[in-house]
Amino acid sequence: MTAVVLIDTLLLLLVTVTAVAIIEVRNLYASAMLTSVYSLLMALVWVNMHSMDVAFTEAAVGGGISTILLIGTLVHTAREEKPLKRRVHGKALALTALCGAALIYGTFDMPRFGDPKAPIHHFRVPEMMAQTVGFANSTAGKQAPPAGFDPLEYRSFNGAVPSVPVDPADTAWRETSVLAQHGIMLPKVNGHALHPAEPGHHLHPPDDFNGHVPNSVTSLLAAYRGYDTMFETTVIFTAGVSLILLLRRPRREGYLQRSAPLADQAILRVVSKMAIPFILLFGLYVITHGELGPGGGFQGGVVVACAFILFALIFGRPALYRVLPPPVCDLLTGLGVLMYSGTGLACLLLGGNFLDYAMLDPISPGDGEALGMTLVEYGVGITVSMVMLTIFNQLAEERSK
Amino acid sequence: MLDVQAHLPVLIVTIPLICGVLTIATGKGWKPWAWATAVTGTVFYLTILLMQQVLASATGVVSYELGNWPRQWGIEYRVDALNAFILLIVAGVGFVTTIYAKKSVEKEIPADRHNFFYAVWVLALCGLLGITVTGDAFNVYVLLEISSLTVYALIAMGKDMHRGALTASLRYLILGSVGASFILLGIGYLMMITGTLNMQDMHERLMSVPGILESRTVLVAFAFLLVGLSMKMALFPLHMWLPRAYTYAPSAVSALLAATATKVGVYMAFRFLFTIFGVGFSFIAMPTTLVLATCASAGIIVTGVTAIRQTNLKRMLAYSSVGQLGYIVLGFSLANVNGVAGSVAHILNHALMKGGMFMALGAIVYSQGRCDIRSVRGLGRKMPLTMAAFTVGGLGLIGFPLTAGFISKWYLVQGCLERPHMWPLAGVVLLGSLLAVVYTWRVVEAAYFQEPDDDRPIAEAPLLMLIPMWLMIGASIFFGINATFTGKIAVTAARSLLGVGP
Amino acid sequence: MQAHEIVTTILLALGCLVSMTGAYGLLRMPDFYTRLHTAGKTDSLGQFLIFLGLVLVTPDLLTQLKLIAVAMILMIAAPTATHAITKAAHLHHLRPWTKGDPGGEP
Amino acid sequence: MSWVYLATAVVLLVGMFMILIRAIAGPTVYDRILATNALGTKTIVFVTLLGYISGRTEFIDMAIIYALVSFITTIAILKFAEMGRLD
Amino acid sequence: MTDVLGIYNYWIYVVLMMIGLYGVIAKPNLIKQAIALGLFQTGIFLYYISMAVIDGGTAPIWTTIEDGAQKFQGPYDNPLPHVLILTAIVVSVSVLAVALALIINIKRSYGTIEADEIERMDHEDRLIEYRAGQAPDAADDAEARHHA
Repeated sequence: MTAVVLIDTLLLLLVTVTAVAIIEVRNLYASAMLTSVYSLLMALVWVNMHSMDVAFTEAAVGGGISTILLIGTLVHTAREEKPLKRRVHGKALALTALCGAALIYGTFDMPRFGDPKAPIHHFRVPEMMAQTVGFANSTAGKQAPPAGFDPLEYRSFNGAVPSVPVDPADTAWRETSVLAQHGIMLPKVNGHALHPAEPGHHLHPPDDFNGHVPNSVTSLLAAYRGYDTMFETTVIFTAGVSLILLLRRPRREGYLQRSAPLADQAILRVVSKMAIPFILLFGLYVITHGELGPGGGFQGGVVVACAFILFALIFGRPALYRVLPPPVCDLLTGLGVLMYSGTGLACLLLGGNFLDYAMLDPISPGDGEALGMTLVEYGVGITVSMVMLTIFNQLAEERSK
Repeated sequence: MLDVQAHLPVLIVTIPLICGVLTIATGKGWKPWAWATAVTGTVFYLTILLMQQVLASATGVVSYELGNWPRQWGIEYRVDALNAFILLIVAGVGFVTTIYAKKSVEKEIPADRHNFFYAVWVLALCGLLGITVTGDAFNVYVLLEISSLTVYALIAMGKDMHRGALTASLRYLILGSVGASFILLGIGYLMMITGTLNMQDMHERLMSVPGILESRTVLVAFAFLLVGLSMKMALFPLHMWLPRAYTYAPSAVSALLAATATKVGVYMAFRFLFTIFGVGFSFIAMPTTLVLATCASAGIIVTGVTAIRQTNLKRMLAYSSVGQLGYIVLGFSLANVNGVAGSVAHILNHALMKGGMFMALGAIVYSQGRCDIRSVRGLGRKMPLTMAAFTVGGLGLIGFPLTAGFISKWYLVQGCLERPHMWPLAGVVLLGSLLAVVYTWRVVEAAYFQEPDDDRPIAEAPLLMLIPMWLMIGASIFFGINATFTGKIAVTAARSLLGVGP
Repeated sequence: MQAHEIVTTILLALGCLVSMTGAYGLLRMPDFYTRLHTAGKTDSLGQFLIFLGLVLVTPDLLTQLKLIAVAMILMIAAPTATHAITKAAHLHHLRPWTKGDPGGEP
Repeated sequence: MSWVYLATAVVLLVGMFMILIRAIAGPTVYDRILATNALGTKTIVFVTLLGYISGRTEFIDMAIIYALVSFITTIAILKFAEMGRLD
Repeated sequence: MTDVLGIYNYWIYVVLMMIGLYGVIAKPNLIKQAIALGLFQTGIFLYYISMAVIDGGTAPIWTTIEDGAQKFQGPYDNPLPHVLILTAIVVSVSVLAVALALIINIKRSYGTIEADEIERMDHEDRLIEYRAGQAPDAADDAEARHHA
C-alpha cells in the first residue's frame, strides 16, 4: 500500500463524513461552513492525487468564493432549514440507491486505480504531455514523427527531454505569411514549416515549445484545449452577467448604500492593510507563474478578487466603489473574454487557425506560443477576478427586508 | 486578408461570442437590439455559406482543427449535412427571433438592462451553435453549460411578469445541471475506456479495440448519457422542467427556446447514439428502440391530453412541444432511413411552426398582457394576421397537407411501417395529430367563433412582430409545398448517420 | 539518518503532539471560550514547529523562504482570526461556562 | 525520511477528524467558525507535508493560497455573524 | 485487498455523488439543494481525477535541475483529466452563483425558500390563472375537473 492510497483512503472517509453532515445539518449556516471544510478536504484529496492545479482552484473557489457566496445568500434568505416531517425520504433513497448501483456496476470493468496500462495513460495523451503533437502525426501539412520517436518513452522522461531535429531548409512558411505579403521580410530562422498546400497548417515548433511550458496542465489548458478554456471564461462571464441581470437594482437605490465597515477594529484593519498588497501581488504571481508551476489565470484571478473582497469587508463597499466603480468593473469582465478571443482572432488574421498561437510571432513560433498563452492567462485572470467581485458586490448590495 | 470560407465553422461560434460580450457596451435604447440583430444576421449568413460548402464538398464533411492541433489531440470542428442543417435552423430562427424580440423585450424587461439581456441572448445562441458544430465530446459539455446558464438567466427574466419564472428557472437549473452532470459522467466513462475525447476517434476505438463494447463501463456510460440527454431534450418522463419554463419565460425567449434549445438536445442525442456508439451498439445490441419509442409514444399521448386541458396558451404550446419532441425521438428510435429522415425534417418543421406560434402568443401578450383562452376570444377579427399565423402554425402541428408538418409525419409513418411489429407506432402518430386537432381547434373556435368579453379596441400587433412571425409561418408553408430541400438534406443526414450508402 | 533529520523528526513529533492536544481540547472542552483557549494557541505553535522542522531539511533557499512566509502569514492571520471570533462571541453575549453550570457540555 | 512525514500526516489527519466532529456538532456558530479555522491551519500544514511526501516542493504555493483565502473567509463569516451583512 | 483498493476511489465517488443526489431530491430547502448539487458535481470531479492517477506517479509539472535533466524520473500523472476538471469546477461555481441569485429572487417574491411551500403557492397561482383564463360559463365545470 503506497502513501498515496493510505492518505487517500483516510481523507475520503473524512470527506464522506463531511458530505453526510452537510446534507443532514439543519442549520444552513453550519452547512455553508461545512461546505468550506469539504472543499478544503477535497483540495487535499486533489493534492494527494497530484492534481495541483485542481487543488489550487478548489482551495480558491471552494474555500473562498463559494463560501462567501453562500454566506452572502444566507444574509438575505434564512439561517435555518424548516424542520422536516420525515427524516428519511424513501423515494429519493430508492432512486439514489438504484443510480449508485448502476454506477458501481460500471466500475467493475474499469482499469484499476493507478493502473499504468489504462488506455488514457498511453493513448493520445503522452504526445500531448511531451508537447510533441505538432509533429507526432503525419497528416497533410504536418511532418512525420522523427525516426525512433516513442511516445511512451516521453511518458516517463528518463533523463533530459529529447530534442528533435528539424529540417533547417524548410522555411516555406515565410513566403505565405501575411507580413511577407506586405513586403515585410523576416530574418531567416530554422524549422517551423508552413505547408504551402494548406494555408494555416504549419508545424507546432517542438524545440521552442518544449520546455517553455513545464506545467503540462497549463499547456493542455491554454494550447491544446485552449478553446475549451475560452468557453470556460465565457461561462464565468455569463454567470456575472446573469447575476447583474437578476440582482442589480437601479443605481439610486443600491449604488452607494451606507455600509458597515470593520475598519474601527484596529487589529483587523492593520492586518488587512498589510495583507491586501501582498495578496494582490501573490495573485499576479499565480497568474504569471501558471506556465511554470501550479496556478494560472483562473486561480490567480480568484486570489485577486479575494483581495478586493477583503478590502470591501474591512473598509466597506463604498470605499471599494471609489477604487473600482461598478461600470468599470462591468467593462473589465468583458475585457478578459475579449482578450482571450481577440488573441484567437489575431492568430486567424495572421494566417493561422483560430487560437494558433505560433502565428503571433512568426520569427520564433515558440515565443509566439508563450506570448499567446500569457495573453490568454491574463484574459482569464481579468474576467475571473472581475466577475467574482461583481458577484460579491451584487450579493452584498442586495438588502434584506 | 481573412479567408472567411476557410474559417467558417469557427467564425460561426466566435462571432457571436465576441459580439455577445461587446453587447454590454452598446448602451441603452434600441442599440443593443440593433447590434444583436446585426450579429445574428451575420451568423445566419455564415451558416448559409457553410451549408453550401458542406453540400459542395466531396466527402460531405468540413473539418476544422482549432489552434491547428491535430484532431486527435486538440479540438475539432466537424460539420456534415446534419450539423449544417441544425446550424442553419438555430442561426435562422435565432436571427428571426432577435428581430421579433425588440417589441416584446421593451414591454417585458426593465429598460436599464437591455444591453445585458441581449448579451446573454447572443451568448445563448453562441452556446447552441457551438454544441452543434463541435466534434469533441468535452467541448459539447462546456458549450452545453454556456447555453444552459444563459437560458436559466433568460427564463428568469420573466420574473417581472410573473414570479413563477423564478421557480421555473431554478427547477430547470437543478434538473439541467443533474442532466449535464450525467452527460459529463458518461463522457468520463467513455474517455477512461477509450483514452480520447474526439468523437470520431472514440467511435473508432470503440469499434476497433476488442472487448470494449461488451464492457460494463460502456454500458453504464450509454445508460447515463441517454438519461442525461433525455433530461436536456425533455423527453417525456423527464420533461417536467419544460412546461413551466416555456410558460413563464419572456415571450421572445419562449419562441427562441421552443425553436432551438431542445432541438440541439436532440442533435446531441444523434451525435452520441449514432456517431460515437454507432447504430449497431445503440439500436441493435441495446433495447434503445423499445425504451425511446415507448417514452416518445407515451409522451405524445399524455402531453396531448394535458395540452387540451390548459387555459394558458403558452402552457398549452409548451406541452405540445414535449409531444412534438416525442415525434422527433420516435423517428430516430426506429433507426431506419425514413424514421431518422422524418426526425431530422421534423426538427426544422417544428422549429418553424412552434417558433411562429410562440411569436403569435407573444404578440397577444404584447397587446393584452396575457394569453389565455379567454383573452383570445374574438381576436380573429381584431388581430387577424396574428391569429391567422397561429392557426396556420396549428395546422402544421396537426400535420395538415401542404404544411411542413405533413412532410415529416409522412416520413415518420413510413418509418414505422417499415419496421416489423412497429405499426402501432404509426397509430400513435395519427392519434397525436388528432389530439393536436382538438387543442388547436379550441383556440381557433375561441378566436373566430366566440364573442369578446368587452368591446375595447385591440390593435393588431406591430409590424416588427408580424414580419418575423410570418417569416417563420411562411417558411413552414414553403417547406411544406417545396419539400425537395428538406427531404434531400434529411435523407442525406439519415444515411450518413446510419452508415448506409447514399 | 543525519543529525538535522533527527532534529526535524523531533520537531515534527513535537508539532504533532501540540496539534493533537489542541484538537483534543477542541473536541472535549466544555464551552466555546475554553475550546478557543486550547485551539487558538496550539494552532499557531503546532504549525510553527512543523514548518521549522521542514525548513531544516529543505535544500533550496526559495522553498525555505516560502515555508517561512507561510508560517509568518499563519502567525499573523490565525491570531487575528481568533481575536475576531472571540470579540464577535463576546459582543453577542456568549456567556462563559462556569463550574456547576448545567448549560455546558462535557 | 519519508515515513516521518507520512506518520506526521496521519496523526494530523486524526486531529482533523476530531476538529471535524466539533465543526459538525457545534453547538454555537462560534464553535463552528473556530473549528473551520483550525481545520484550515491543519490543512495548510498537511498540504506542505504532502509536498514533502511526494518530493514536490511546489505544493507550498498552495499552502500560501490556503492561508490567505481561509483568512478572508473567516473574516467574511465573522462579519456575517456579527453584523448580519457582508459589506 | 488490492482489488478493492483498486476501485475504492470509484466507489467513494459514487457514494459522494449519491449523497448529493439524495440531497437534491429529498431536501425541500433550496439552498440545501444548491449545496447538494455542488456535492453531486464534486463526486464526478473525484472520478475524473482518480482516472488520472498512475502508480508511483508525480504531479505533471516538469522540474529541471541545473544541468537541464529531469528531476523526477518516475512517470507523470495524466494531466488531461485535470484540465477537464478545472473547466468543470469553474462551470459548477458559475451554476452555484446563478442558483443562489435565483434563490435570493425567490425569497424576495415568495417570502420563503422551502420548495414545498413554494410549490403550494405556485399551485395557487396556477389555479387563479386557470380560472381567469377560462370562459365564464365553463369556469365551474373546469374547476370541478381540476379538483377531480
